[in-house]
Amino acid sequence: MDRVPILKIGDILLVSIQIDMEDQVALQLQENLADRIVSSGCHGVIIDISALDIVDSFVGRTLATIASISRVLDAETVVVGMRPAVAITLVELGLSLPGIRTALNVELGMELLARGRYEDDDEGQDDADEPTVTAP
Amino acid sequence: MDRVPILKIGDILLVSIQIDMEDQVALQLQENLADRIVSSGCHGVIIDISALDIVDSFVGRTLATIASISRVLDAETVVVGMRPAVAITLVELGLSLPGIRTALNVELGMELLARGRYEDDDEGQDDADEPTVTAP
Amino acid sequence: MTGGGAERITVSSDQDVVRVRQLVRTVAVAVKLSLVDQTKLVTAASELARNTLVYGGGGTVEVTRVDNGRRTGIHIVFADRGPGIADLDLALTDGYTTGGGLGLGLSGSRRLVDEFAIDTAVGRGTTISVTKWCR
Amino acid sequence: MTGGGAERITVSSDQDVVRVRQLVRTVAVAVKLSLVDQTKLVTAASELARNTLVYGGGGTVEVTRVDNGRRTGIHIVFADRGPGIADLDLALTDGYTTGGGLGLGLSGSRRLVDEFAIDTAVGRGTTISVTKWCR
Ligand SMILES: Nc1ncnc2c1ncn2[C@@H]1O[C@H](COP(=O)(O)OP(=O)(O)O)[C@@H](O)[C@H]1O
Ligand SMILES: Nc1ncnc2c1ncn2[C@@H]1O[C@H](COP(=O)(O)OP(=O)(O)O)[C@@H](O)[C@H]1O
Repeated sequence: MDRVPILKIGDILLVSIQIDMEDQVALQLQENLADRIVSSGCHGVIIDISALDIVDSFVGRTLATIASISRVLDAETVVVGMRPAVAITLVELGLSLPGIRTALNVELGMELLARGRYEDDDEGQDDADEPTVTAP
Repeated sequence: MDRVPILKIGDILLVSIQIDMEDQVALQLQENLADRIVSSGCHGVIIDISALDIVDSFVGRTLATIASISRVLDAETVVVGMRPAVAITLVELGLSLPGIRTALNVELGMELLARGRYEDDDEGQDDADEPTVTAP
Repeated sequence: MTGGGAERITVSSDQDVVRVRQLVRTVAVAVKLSLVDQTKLVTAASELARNTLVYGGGGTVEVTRVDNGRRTGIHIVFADRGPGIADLDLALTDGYTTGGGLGLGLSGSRRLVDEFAIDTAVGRGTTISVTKWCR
Repeated sequence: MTGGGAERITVSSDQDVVRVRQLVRTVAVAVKLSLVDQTKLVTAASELARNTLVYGGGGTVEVTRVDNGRRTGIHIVFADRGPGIADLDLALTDGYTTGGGLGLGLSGSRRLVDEFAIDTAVGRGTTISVTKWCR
Protein backbone atom coordinates (compact mmCIF):
# COMPACT_ATOMS: atom_id res chain seq x y z
CA MET A 1 0.00 0.00 0.00
CA ASP A 2 1.53 3.30 -1.10
CA ARG A 3 1.77 6.32 1.10
CA VAL A 4 1.11 9.86 0.07
CA PRO A 5 4.14 12.01 0.95
CA ILE A 6 3.74 15.20 2.97
CA LEU A 7 6.31 17.94 2.35
CA LYS A 8 6.98 20.87 4.63
CA ILE A 9 7.67 24.14 2.83
CA GLY A 10 8.13 27.00 5.27
CA ASP A 11 4.96 27.28 7.30
CA ILE A 12 3.00 25.09 4.90
CA LEU A 13 2.46 21.37 4.46
CA LEU A 14 2.20 20.35 0.83
CA VAL A 15 0.48 17.13 -0.12
CA SER A 16 0.68 16.19 -3.74
CA ILE A 17 -1.54 13.22 -4.52
CA GLN A 18 0.09 11.46 -7.43
CA ILE A 19 -1.64 8.11 -7.35
CA ASP A 20 -5.08 6.66 -7.72
CA MET A 21 -5.53 6.10 -3.97
CA GLU A 22 -7.08 3.04 -2.46
CA ASP A 23 -9.61 4.07 0.19
CA GLN A 24 -7.26 2.94 2.96
CA VAL A 25 -4.50 5.15 1.60
CA ALA A 26 -6.82 8.14 1.72
CA LEU A 27 -7.75 7.41 5.33
CA GLN A 28 -4.08 6.96 6.19
CA LEU A 29 -3.28 10.33 4.65
CA GLN A 30 -5.93 11.92 6.82
CA GLU A 31 -4.27 10.56 9.96
CA ASN A 32 -0.71 11.30 8.93
CA LEU A 33 -1.61 14.85 8.05
CA ALA A 34 -3.24 15.50 11.42
CA ASP A 35 -0.09 14.22 13.11
CA ARG A 36 2.15 16.40 10.95
CA ILE A 37 0.09 19.54 11.56
CA VAL A 38 0.54 19.07 15.28
CA SER A 39 4.19 18.04 15.17
CA SER A 40 5.22 20.76 12.70
CA GLY A 41 3.07 23.60 14.00
CA CYS A 42 2.25 24.53 10.39
CA HIS A 43 -0.76 26.74 9.83
CA GLY A 44 -1.45 25.93 6.22
CA VAL A 45 -2.07 22.81 4.17
CA ILE A 46 -2.12 22.62 0.40
CA ILE A 47 -3.46 19.52 -1.25
CA ASP A 48 -2.56 19.30 -4.91
CA ILE A 49 -4.97 17.08 -6.82
CA SER A 50 -3.90 18.06 -10.32
CA ALA A 51 -2.78 14.50 -10.98
CA LEU A 52 -6.17 13.03 -10.09
CA ASP A 53 -8.39 12.23 -13.03
CA ILE A 54 -11.38 11.57 -10.82
CA VAL A 55 -12.57 12.52 -7.34
CA ASP A 56 -15.36 10.29 -6.16
CA SER A 57 -17.51 10.77 -3.07
CA PHE A 58 -15.03 8.93 -0.88
CA VAL A 59 -12.08 11.10 -1.85
CA GLY A 60 -14.32 14.19 -1.82
CA ARG A 61 -15.35 13.39 1.70
CA THR A 62 -11.76 12.76 2.71
CA LEU A 63 -10.75 16.19 1.42
CA ALA A 64 -13.59 17.82 3.34
CA THR A 65 -12.68 15.92 6.49
CA ILE A 66 -9.04 16.95 6.18
CA ALA A 67 -10.14 20.58 5.86
CA SER A 68 -12.25 20.26 9.01
CA ILE A 69 -9.56 18.48 11.03
CA SER A 70 -6.98 21.06 9.98
CA ARG A 71 -9.22 23.90 11.03
CA VAL A 72 -9.70 22.37 14.43
CA LEU A 73 -5.91 22.18 14.66
CA ASP A 74 -5.61 25.84 13.64
CA ALA A 75 -4.47 25.23 10.11
CA GLU A 76 -6.14 26.29 6.88
CA THR A 77 -6.51 23.92 3.93
CA VAL A 78 -6.59 24.79 0.25
CA VAL A 79 -7.22 22.22 -2.44
CA VAL A 80 -5.47 23.14 -5.67
CA GLY A 81 -5.32 21.92 -9.25
CA MET A 82 -8.76 20.41 -9.66
CA ARG A 83 -9.31 19.60 -13.32
CA PRO A 84 -12.38 21.07 -15.03
CA ALA A 85 -13.84 17.65 -15.84
CA VAL A 86 -13.45 16.67 -12.19
CA ALA A 87 -15.23 19.82 -11.04
CA ILE A 88 -18.13 19.18 -13.42
CA THR A 89 -18.43 15.57 -12.30
CA LEU A 90 -18.27 16.38 -8.59
CA VAL A 91 -21.08 18.87 -8.88
CA GLU A 92 -23.22 16.47 -10.89
CA LEU A 93 -22.50 13.74 -8.38
CA GLY A 94 -24.07 16.08 -5.83
CA LEU A 95 -20.97 17.13 -3.97
CA SER A 96 -20.23 20.82 -4.07
CA LEU A 97 -17.72 20.86 -1.19
CA PRO A 98 -18.72 24.26 0.19
CA GLY A 99 -16.33 24.06 3.13
CA ILE A 100 -13.28 23.62 0.95
CA ARG A 101 -11.25 26.52 -0.33
CA THR A 102 -9.80 26.02 -3.76
CA ALA A 103 -7.20 27.63 -5.95
CA LEU A 104 -5.94 26.91 -9.44
CA ASN A 105 -2.42 25.86 -8.55
CA VAL A 106 0.08 25.55 -5.72
CA GLU A 107 1.36 29.09 -6.19
CA LEU A 108 -2.08 30.67 -5.93
CA GLY A 109 -2.87 28.37 -3.04
CA MET A 110 0.15 29.69 -1.17
CA GLU A 111 -0.89 33.27 -1.86
CA LEU A 112 -4.35 32.54 -0.57
CA LEU A 113 -2.97 31.04 2.62
CA ALA A 114 -0.54 33.91 3.15
CA ARG A 115 -3.26 36.50 2.71
CA GLY A 116 -5.80 34.62 4.81
CA ARG A 117 -3.36 34.24 7.67
CA TYR A 118 -2.54 37.91 7.56
CA GLU A 119 -6.08 39.23 7.29
CA ASP A 120 -8.21 37.18 9.55
CA ASP A 121 -6.02 35.37 11.95
CA ASP A 122 -8.77 35.63 14.47
CA GLU A 123 -12.00 35.14 12.70
CA GLY A 124 -14.43 32.36 13.47
CA GLN A 125 -14.74 30.49 10.23
CA ASP A 126 -18.17 29.80 9.04
CA ASP A 127 -19.92 26.58 9.58
CA ALA A 128 -20.10 24.77 6.34
CA ASP A 129 -17.08 22.52 6.66
CA GLU A 130 -18.79 19.33 5.77
CA PRO A 131 -19.49 18.32 2.25
CA THR A 132 -23.04 19.28 1.59
CA VAL A 133 -25.16 16.74 -0.13
CA THR A 134 -27.17 18.53 -2.73
CA ALA A 135 -28.87 17.23 -5.79
CA PRO A 136 -27.79 19.22 -8.80
CA MET B 1 -25.20 23.01 -33.24
CA ASP B 2 -24.29 26.54 -32.27
CA ARG B 3 -21.79 27.39 -29.61
CA VAL B 4 -22.18 30.06 -27.00
CA PRO B 5 -19.14 32.36 -27.12
CA ILE B 6 -17.15 33.09 -23.98
CA LEU B 7 -15.35 36.46 -23.84
CA LYS B 8 -12.55 37.36 -21.47
CA ILE B 9 -12.73 40.92 -20.13
CA GLY B 10 -9.97 41.57 -17.65
CA ASP B 11 -10.34 39.08 -14.84
CA ILE B 12 -13.87 38.16 -15.88
CA LEU B 13 -15.39 35.71 -18.33
CA LEU B 14 -18.51 37.05 -20.00
CA VAL B 15 -21.04 34.69 -21.50
CA SER B 16 -23.84 36.28 -23.41
CA ILE B 17 -26.51 33.76 -24.34
CA GLN B 18 -28.07 35.05 -27.53
CA ILE B 19 -29.84 31.96 -28.77
CA ASP B 20 -32.59 29.61 -27.76
CA MET B 21 -30.19 26.84 -26.71
CA GLU B 22 -30.68 23.17 -27.43
CA ASP B 23 -30.02 21.12 -24.31
CA GLN B 24 -26.74 19.84 -25.74
CA VAL B 25 -25.57 23.40 -26.34
CA ALA B 26 -26.23 24.24 -22.69
CA LEU B 27 -24.23 21.21 -21.54
CA GLN B 28 -21.42 22.12 -23.91
CA LEU B 29 -21.35 25.64 -22.49
CA GLN B 30 -20.98 24.17 -19.02
CA GLU B 31 -17.91 22.20 -20.11
CA ASN B 32 -16.33 24.98 -22.13
CA LEU B 33 -16.74 27.41 -19.28
CA ALA B 34 -15.08 25.07 -16.77
CA ASP B 35 -12.14 24.71 -19.16
CA ARG B 36 -11.89 28.47 -19.66
CA ILE B 37 -11.98 29.21 -15.93
CA VAL B 38 -9.00 26.93 -15.42
CA SER B 39 -7.07 28.00 -18.51
CA SER B 40 -7.65 31.73 -17.96
CA GLY B 41 -7.38 31.83 -14.19
CA CYS B 42 -10.37 34.17 -14.10
CA HIS B 43 -12.14 34.57 -10.79
CA GLY B 44 -15.46 35.88 -12.04
CA VAL B 45 -18.09 34.72 -14.52
CA ILE B 46 -20.99 36.81 -15.78
CA ILE B 47 -23.79 35.11 -17.65
CA ASP B 48 -26.00 37.53 -19.50
CA ILE B 49 -29.45 36.07 -20.13
CA SER B 50 -31.16 39.29 -21.18
CA ALA B 51 -31.80 37.82 -24.63
CA LEU B 52 -33.57 34.75 -23.26
CA ASP B 53 -37.34 34.92 -23.35
CA ILE B 54 -37.70 31.81 -21.23
CA VAL B 55 -35.62 29.85 -18.73
CA ASP B 56 -36.99 26.36 -18.18
CA SER B 57 -35.89 23.89 -15.53
CA PHE B 58 -33.13 22.52 -17.75
CA VAL B 59 -31.53 25.89 -18.37
CA GLY B 60 -32.18 26.90 -14.75
CA ARG B 61 -30.38 23.81 -13.58
CA THR B 62 -27.53 24.45 -15.99
CA LEU B 63 -27.08 27.97 -14.59
CA ALA B 64 -27.03 26.61 -11.04
CA THR B 65 -24.58 23.89 -12.01
CA ILE B 66 -22.31 26.43 -13.67
CA ALA B 67 -22.36 28.50 -10.48
CA SER B 68 -21.38 25.45 -8.41
CA ILE B 69 -18.66 24.32 -10.79
CA SER B 70 -17.23 27.82 -10.87
CA ARG B 71 -17.17 27.99 -7.12
CA VAL B 72 -15.34 24.69 -6.90
CA LEU B 73 -12.82 26.20 -9.32
CA ASP B 74 -12.49 29.36 -7.21
CA ALA B 75 -14.58 31.65 -9.40
CA GLU B 76 -17.78 33.50 -8.61
CA THR B 77 -20.76 33.54 -10.99
CA VAL B 78 -23.35 36.26 -11.45
CA VAL B 79 -26.37 35.87 -13.73
CA VAL B 80 -27.48 39.20 -15.17
CA GLY B 81 -30.37 40.54 -17.21
CA MET B 82 -33.15 38.18 -16.24
CA ARG B 83 -36.42 39.54 -17.60
CA PRO B 84 -39.26 40.10 -15.13
CA ALA B 85 -41.58 37.64 -16.90
CA VAL B 86 -38.85 35.02 -16.75
CA ALA B 87 -38.35 35.57 -13.03
CA ILE B 88 -42.08 35.26 -12.37
CA THR B 89 -42.29 32.06 -14.39
CA LEU B 90 -39.24 30.49 -12.76
CA VAL B 91 -40.68 30.97 -9.31
CA GLU B 92 -44.04 29.57 -10.35
CA LEU B 93 -42.29 26.62 -11.94
CA GLY B 94 -40.81 25.98 -8.50
CA LEU B 95 -37.23 26.97 -9.15
CA SER B 96 -35.93 29.75 -6.98
CA LEU B 97 -32.20 29.32 -7.65
CA PRO B 98 -31.01 30.42 -4.22
CA GLY B 99 -27.35 29.64 -4.94
CA ILE B 100 -27.20 32.02 -7.87
CA ARG B 101 -26.24 35.63 -7.47
CA THR B 102 -28.01 37.97 -9.83
CA ALA B 103 -27.66 41.54 -10.97
CA LEU B 104 -29.67 43.75 -13.31
CA ASN B 105 -27.09 44.12 -16.02
CA VAL B 106 -23.49 43.37 -16.96
CA GLU B 107 -22.19 46.58 -15.42
CA LEU B 108 -23.76 45.90 -12.03
CA GLY B 109 -22.65 42.30 -12.27
CA MET B 110 -19.06 43.44 -12.69
CA GLU B 111 -19.36 45.73 -9.69
CA LEU B 112 -20.73 42.88 -7.62
CA LEU B 113 -17.84 40.64 -8.59
CA ALA B 114 -15.24 43.32 -7.95
CA ARG B 115 -16.66 44.01 -4.52
CA GLY B 116 -17.02 40.34 -3.62
CA ARG B 117 -13.46 39.53 -4.57
CA TYR B 118 -12.14 42.44 -2.60
CA GLU B 119 -14.19 41.90 0.52
CA ASP B 120 -14.30 38.24 1.21
CA ASP B 121 -11.53 36.57 -0.59
CA ASP B 122 -11.12 34.39 2.40
CA GLU B 123 -14.51 33.28 3.35
CA GLY B 124 -15.96 29.79 3.03
CA GLN B 125 -18.80 30.34 0.64
CA ASP B 126 -22.33 29.86 1.71
CA ASP B 127 -24.18 26.65 1.54
CA ALA B 128 -26.99 27.00 -0.91
CA ASP B 129 -25.23 26.44 -4.20
CA GLU B 130 -27.76 24.17 -5.71
CA PRO B 131 -31.12 24.97 -7.19
CA THR B 132 -33.68 24.44 -4.52
CA VAL B 133 -36.89 22.81 -5.47
CA THR B 134 -39.62 24.80 -3.81
CA ALA B 135 -43.30 24.68 -4.43
CA PRO B 136 -44.59 28.22 -4.69
CA MET C 1 -64.96 24.80 -28.19
CA THR C 2 -63.86 25.33 -31.75
CA GLY C 3 -60.30 25.04 -32.85
CA GLY C 4 -58.37 26.75 -35.62
CA GLY C 5 -56.04 24.73 -37.80
CA ALA C 6 -53.64 22.74 -35.67
CA GLU C 7 -49.92 22.83 -36.21
CA ARG C 8 -47.97 19.73 -35.44
CA ILE C 9 -44.30 19.04 -34.75
CA THR C 10 -42.66 15.63 -34.57
CA VAL C 11 -40.32 15.56 -31.59
CA SER C 12 -37.29 13.35 -31.99
CA SER C 13 -34.34 15.56 -31.08
CA ASP C 14 -33.20 18.51 -28.94
CA GLN C 15 -33.71 20.69 -31.97
CA ASP C 16 -37.36 19.74 -32.18
CA VAL C 17 -37.84 20.90 -28.60
CA VAL C 18 -36.49 24.29 -29.66
CA ARG C 19 -38.97 24.26 -32.57
CA VAL C 20 -41.83 23.55 -30.19
CA ARG C 21 -40.86 26.57 -28.08
CA GLN C 22 -40.75 28.75 -31.17
CA LEU C 23 -44.09 27.57 -32.51
CA VAL C 24 -45.83 28.02 -29.17
CA ARG C 25 -44.33 31.48 -28.84
CA THR C 26 -45.59 32.46 -32.29
CA VAL C 27 -49.11 31.24 -31.63
CA ALA C 28 -49.14 32.80 -28.14
CA VAL C 29 -48.29 36.16 -29.66
CA ALA C 30 -50.94 35.68 -32.35
CA VAL C 31 -53.73 35.02 -29.87
CA LYS C 32 -52.48 37.99 -27.82
CA LEU C 33 -51.57 36.29 -24.57
CA SER C 34 -49.95 38.76 -22.18
CA LEU C 35 -46.15 38.70 -22.05
CA VAL C 36 -46.11 36.87 -18.74
CA ASP C 37 -48.64 34.32 -19.95
CA GLN C 38 -46.66 33.78 -23.15
CA THR C 39 -43.59 33.15 -21.04
CA LYS C 40 -45.41 30.72 -18.77
CA LEU C 41 -46.90 28.78 -21.67
CA VAL C 42 -43.67 28.53 -23.64
CA THR C 43 -41.86 27.38 -20.50
CA ALA C 44 -44.46 24.70 -19.79
CA ALA C 45 -44.31 23.57 -23.42
CA SER C 46 -40.55 23.29 -23.20
CA GLU C 47 -40.76 21.09 -20.11
CA LEU C 48 -43.41 18.81 -21.56
CA ALA C 49 -41.83 18.51 -25.00
CA ARG C 50 -38.54 17.56 -23.35
CA ASN C 51 -40.35 14.83 -21.40
CA THR C 52 -41.92 13.57 -24.63
CA LEU C 53 -38.42 13.28 -26.05
CA VAL C 54 -36.49 12.02 -23.03
CA TYR C 55 -39.00 9.76 -21.29
CA GLY C 56 -41.46 9.07 -24.11
CA GLY C 57 -38.72 8.28 -26.61
CA GLY C 58 -40.09 10.95 -28.94
CA GLY C 59 -43.60 11.78 -30.11
CA THR C 60 -45.67 14.67 -31.39
CA VAL C 61 -46.76 18.09 -30.22
CA GLU C 62 -49.89 19.68 -31.61
CA VAL C 63 -50.68 23.34 -31.09
CA THR C 64 -54.20 24.66 -31.73
CA ARG C 65 -55.85 28.07 -31.35
CA VAL C 66 -59.09 27.63 -29.49
CA ASP C 67 -62.14 29.73 -28.79
CA ASN C 68 -64.82 28.80 -26.30
CA GLY C 69 -67.16 31.63 -27.23
CA ARG C 70 -66.00 33.77 -24.37
CA ARG C 71 -62.25 33.66 -24.69
CA THR C 72 -59.52 32.66 -27.06
CA GLY C 73 -56.59 30.54 -26.02
CA ILE C 74 -54.10 27.87 -26.97
CA HIS C 75 -54.47 24.16 -26.59
CA ILE C 76 -51.36 21.95 -26.82
CA VAL C 77 -51.23 18.16 -26.89
CA PHE C 78 -48.00 16.25 -26.20
CA ALA C 79 -48.26 12.60 -27.20
CA ASP C 80 -45.84 9.69 -27.12
CA ARG C 81 -45.99 5.91 -27.29
CA GLY C 82 -43.34 5.43 -24.64
CA PRO C 83 -43.41 3.47 -21.39
CA GLY C 84 -46.21 5.48 -19.76
CA ILE C 85 -46.24 6.63 -16.15
CA ALA C 86 -46.95 3.98 -13.53
CA ASP C 87 -47.49 6.21 -10.50
CA LEU C 88 -48.98 9.50 -11.62
CA ASP C 89 -49.27 11.02 -8.16
CA LEU C 90 -45.60 10.43 -7.60
CA ALA C 91 -44.64 11.79 -11.03
CA LEU C 92 -46.64 14.95 -10.25
CA THR C 93 -44.76 15.52 -7.00
CA ASP C 94 -42.32 18.44 -6.94
CA GLY C 95 -38.81 17.07 -7.04
CA TYR C 96 -39.64 13.55 -8.16
CA THR C 97 -37.58 12.34 -11.09
CA THR C 98 -36.50 9.00 -12.47
CA GLY C 99 -34.03 10.60 -14.80
CA GLY C 100 -31.82 12.92 -12.83
CA GLY C 101 -33.80 16.04 -13.69
CA LEU C 102 -35.12 18.46 -11.11
CA GLY C 103 -38.52 16.77 -11.04
CA LEU C 104 -40.32 20.02 -11.80
CA GLY C 105 -41.43 19.40 -15.36
CA LEU C 106 -44.87 17.96 -14.69
CA SER C 107 -45.69 19.65 -11.39
CA GLY C 108 -44.30 23.00 -12.52
CA SER C 109 -46.01 23.02 -15.91
CA ARG C 110 -49.29 22.24 -14.28
CA ARG C 111 -48.96 25.45 -12.27
CA LEU C 112 -48.10 27.46 -15.37
CA VAL C 113 -51.23 26.65 -17.41
CA ASP C 114 -54.99 26.99 -16.88
CA GLU C 115 -55.96 23.42 -17.75
CA PHE C 116 -53.85 20.32 -17.48
CA ALA C 117 -54.79 16.70 -18.20
CA ILE C 118 -52.75 13.51 -18.37
CA ASP C 119 -53.77 10.30 -20.05
CA THR C 120 -51.20 7.56 -19.58
CA ALA C 121 -51.02 3.78 -19.58
CA VAL C 122 -48.00 1.66 -18.77
CA GLY C 123 -46.53 0.22 -21.93
CA ARG C 124 -48.84 2.30 -24.12
CA GLY C 125 -47.68 5.87 -23.84
CA THR C 126 -48.52 9.25 -22.43
CA THR C 127 -50.66 12.12 -23.67
CA ILE C 128 -50.68 15.44 -21.87
CA SER C 129 -53.04 18.25 -22.85
CA VAL C 130 -52.74 21.80 -21.62
CA THR C 131 -54.71 24.97 -22.29
CA LYS C 132 -53.95 28.60 -21.59
CA TRP C 133 -56.69 31.24 -21.99
CA CYS C 134 -56.38 34.93 -22.69
CA ARG C 135 -57.41 36.98 -19.69
CA MET D 1 -27.29 -4.05 -29.25
CA THR D 2 -24.13 -6.00 -29.90
CA GLY D 3 -21.32 -6.24 -27.43
CA GLY D 4 -17.58 -6.69 -27.83
CA GLY D 5 -15.68 -9.06 -25.56
CA ALA D 6 -16.44 -8.38 -21.92
CA GLU D 7 -13.73 -7.85 -19.34
CA ARG D 8 -14.42 -8.91 -15.82
CA ILE D 9 -12.88 -8.05 -12.47
CA THR D 10 -13.56 -9.80 -9.20
CA VAL D 11 -14.00 -7.21 -6.48
CA SER D 12 -12.88 -8.29 -3.04
CA SER D 13 -10.58 -5.47 -1.84
CA ASP D 14 -9.88 -1.73 -2.07
CA GLN D 15 -7.26 -2.55 -4.66
CA ASP D 16 -9.84 -4.16 -6.90
CA VAL D 17 -11.87 -0.96 -6.83
CA VAL D 18 -8.79 0.86 -8.13
CA ARG D 19 -8.51 -1.82 -10.86
CA VAL D 20 -12.12 -1.23 -11.85
CA ARG D 21 -11.46 2.48 -12.22
CA GLN D 22 -8.44 1.77 -14.40
CA LEU D 23 -10.22 -0.73 -16.62
CA VAL D 24 -13.20 1.55 -17.13
CA ARG D 25 -10.88 4.43 -17.96
CA THR D 26 -9.05 2.33 -20.54
CA VAL D 27 -12.22 1.20 -22.25
CA ALA D 28 -13.71 4.71 -22.08
CA VAL D 29 -10.68 6.05 -23.91
CA ALA D 30 -10.85 3.21 -26.43
CA VAL D 31 -14.48 3.93 -27.37
CA LYS D 32 -13.62 7.63 -27.52
CA LEU D 33 -15.89 9.03 -24.86
CA SER D 34 -15.24 12.75 -24.35
CA LEU D 35 -12.96 13.64 -21.45
CA VAL D 36 -15.87 14.82 -19.33
CA ASP D 37 -17.87 11.67 -20.09
CA GLN D 38 -14.86 9.49 -19.27
CA THR D 39 -14.57 11.27 -15.96
CA LYS D 40 -18.27 10.87 -15.21
CA LEU D 41 -18.26 7.17 -16.07
CA VAL D 42 -15.11 6.32 -14.12
CA THR D 43 -16.49 8.20 -11.11
CA ALA D 44 -19.80 6.34 -11.28
CA ALA D 45 -17.94 3.04 -11.63
CA SER D 46 -15.85 3.86 -8.58
CA GLU D 47 -18.96 4.55 -6.49
CA LEU D 48 -20.74 1.40 -7.61
CA ALA D 49 -17.72 -0.89 -7.30
CA ARG D 50 -17.17 0.39 -3.78
CA ASN D 51 -20.79 -0.43 -2.94
CA THR D 52 -20.31 -3.93 -4.37
CA LEU D 53 -17.39 -4.34 -2.03
CA VAL D 54 -18.66 -2.59 1.08
CA TYR D 55 -22.37 -3.43 1.06
CA GLY D 56 -22.45 -6.46 -1.26
CA GLY D 57 -19.53 -8.14 0.48
CA GLY D 58 -17.66 -8.34 -2.80
CA GLY D 59 -18.72 -9.41 -6.27
CA THR D 60 -17.87 -8.87 -9.90
CA VAL D 61 -17.70 -6.00 -12.35
CA GLU D 62 -18.06 -6.66 -16.05
CA VAL D 63 -17.20 -4.03 -18.64
CA THR D 64 -18.39 -4.38 -22.24
CA ARG D 65 -18.11 -2.20 -25.33
CA VAL D 66 -21.50 -1.89 -26.92
CA ASP D 67 -22.88 -0.68 -30.21
CA ASN D 68 -26.57 -0.13 -30.86
CA GLY D 69 -26.17 0.58 -34.55
CA ARG D 70 -26.29 4.33 -34.05
CA ARG D 71 -23.74 4.83 -31.32
CA THR D 72 -20.99 3.09 -29.43
CA GLY D 73 -20.77 3.07 -25.69
CA ILE D 74 -19.83 1.17 -22.57
CA HIS D 75 -22.01 -1.11 -20.54
CA ILE D 76 -20.95 -2.05 -17.00
CA VAL D 77 -22.57 -4.58 -14.71
CA PHE D 78 -21.87 -4.64 -10.95
CA ALA D 79 -23.08 -7.86 -9.35
CA ASP D 80 -22.97 -9.19 -5.81
CA ARG D 81 -24.71 -11.86 -3.76
CA GLY D 82 -24.95 -9.68 -0.68
CA PRO D 83 -27.96 -8.69 1.40
CA GLY D 84 -29.80 -6.82 -1.38
CA ILE D 85 -31.56 -3.48 -0.98
CA ALA D 86 -34.90 -3.56 0.82
CA ASP D 87 -36.13 -0.04 0.03
CA LEU D 88 -34.84 1.01 -3.33
CA ASP D 89 -36.50 4.43 -3.40
CA LEU D 90 -34.83 5.26 -0.13
CA ALA D 91 -31.44 3.95 -1.24
CA LEU D 92 -31.72 6.15 -4.33
CA THR D 93 -32.35 9.27 -2.28
CA ASP D 94 -29.53 11.80 -2.12
CA GLY D 95 -27.91 11.63 1.28
CA TYR D 96 -29.35 8.29 2.38
CA THR D 97 -26.73 5.88 3.73
CA THR D 98 -26.70 2.93 6.09
CA GLY D 99 -22.93 2.89 6.18
CA GLY D 100 -21.77 6.35 7.16
CA GLY D 101 -21.03 7.37 3.59
CA LEU D 102 -22.35 10.50 1.97
CA GLY D 103 -25.29 8.67 0.46
CA LEU D 104 -24.45 9.88 -3.03
CA GLY D 105 -23.16 6.69 -4.59
CA LEU D 106 -26.38 5.42 -6.10
CA SER D 107 -28.20 8.69 -6.70
CA GLY D 108 -25.08 10.45 -7.93
CA SER D 109 -23.98 7.66 -10.28
CA ARG D 110 -27.42 7.59 -11.79
CA ARG D 111 -26.97 11.22 -12.77
CA LEU D 112 -23.55 10.53 -14.27
CA VAL D 113 -24.59 7.83 -16.76
CA ASP D 114 -27.13 7.58 -19.59
CA GLU D 115 -28.84 4.38 -18.52
CA PHE D 116 -29.12 2.96 -15.03
CA ALA D 117 -30.96 -0.16 -13.88
CA ILE D 118 -31.04 -1.96 -10.54
CA ASP D 119 -32.11 -5.52 -9.94
CA THR D 120 -32.05 -6.45 -6.28
CA ALA D 121 -33.68 -8.94 -3.95
CA VAL D 122 -33.33 -9.08 -0.18
CA GLY D 123 -31.08 -11.94 0.80
CA ARG D 124 -30.15 -12.65 -2.81
CA GLY D 125 -27.95 -9.83 -3.97
CA THR D 126 -27.80 -6.74 -6.13
CA THR D 127 -27.03 -6.19 -9.79
CA ILE D 128 -26.63 -2.71 -11.18
CA SER D 129 -26.21 -2.06 -14.89
CA VAL D 130 -25.16 1.24 -16.36
CA THR D 131 -24.51 2.45 -19.88
CA LYS D 132 -22.81 5.54 -21.20
CA TRP D 133 -23.05 6.39 -24.91
CA CYS D 134 -20.71 8.43 -27.06
CA ARG D 135 -22.32 11.71 -28.05
N1 LIG E 1 -43.83 11.43 -21.32
C1 LIG E 1 -43.45 10.67 -20.29
N2 LIG E 1 -43.37 9.32 -20.41
C2 LIG E 1 -42.98 8.54 -19.37
N3 LIG E 1 -42.63 9.02 -18.16
C3 LIG E 1 -42.68 10.36 -17.96
C4 LIG E 1 -43.09 11.25 -19.01
N4 LIG E 1 -43.04 12.51 -18.51
C5 LIG E 1 -42.63 12.40 -17.23
N5 LIG E 1 -42.42 11.12 -16.90
C6 LIG E 1 -41.97 10.61 -15.57
O1 LIG E 1 -42.31 11.54 -14.57
C7 LIG E 1 -41.13 11.94 -13.85
C8 LIG E 1 -41.25 13.38 -13.42
O2 LIG E 1 -41.21 14.22 -14.55
P1 LIG E 1 -40.86 15.75 -14.39
O3 LIG E 1 -41.72 16.32 -13.31
O4 LIG E 1 -40.97 16.38 -15.73
O5 LIG E 1 -39.38 15.77 -13.86
P2 LIG E 1 -37.99 15.50 -14.63
O6 LIG E 1 -38.25 15.77 -16.09
O7 LIG E 1 -37.04 16.45 -14.00
O8 LIG E 1 -37.66 14.06 -14.36
C9 LIG E 1 -40.01 11.67 -14.82
O9 LIG E 1 -38.78 11.50 -14.14
C10 LIG E 1 -40.49 10.41 -15.52
O10 LIG E 1 -40.24 9.28 -14.72
N1 LIG F 1 -24.57 -3.43 -3.56
C1 LIG F 1 -25.33 -3.13 -2.50
N2 LIG F 1 -25.84 -4.10 -1.69
C2 LIG F 1 -26.62 -3.78 -0.62
N3 LIG F 1 -26.94 -2.52 -0.26
C3 LIG F 1 -26.47 -1.51 -1.03
C4 LIG F 1 -25.66 -1.75 -2.18
N4 LIG F 1 -25.36 -0.56 -2.72
C5 LIG F 1 -25.96 0.38 -1.97
N5 LIG F 1 -26.63 -0.18 -0.93
C6 LIG F 1 -27.43 0.51 0.10
O1 LIG F 1 -27.83 1.77 -0.39
C7 LIG F 1 -27.37 2.82 0.49
C8 LIG F 1 -27.04 4.06 -0.31
O2 LIG F 1 -25.93 3.82 -1.13
P1 LIG F 1 -25.10 5.04 -1.71
O3 LIG F 1 -26.06 6.00 -2.35
O4 LIG F 1 -24.02 4.49 -2.56
O5 LIG F 1 -24.50 5.76 -0.43
P2 LIG F 1 -23.28 5.35 0.50
O6 LIG F 1 -22.39 4.45 -0.31
O7 LIG F 1 -22.66 6.65 0.86
O8 LIG F 1 -23.92 4.68 1.68
C9 LIG F 1 -26.18 2.22 1.20
O9 LIG F 1 -25.92 2.88 2.42
C10 LIG F 1 -26.63 0.77 1.36
O10 LIG F 1 -27.51 0.64 2.45
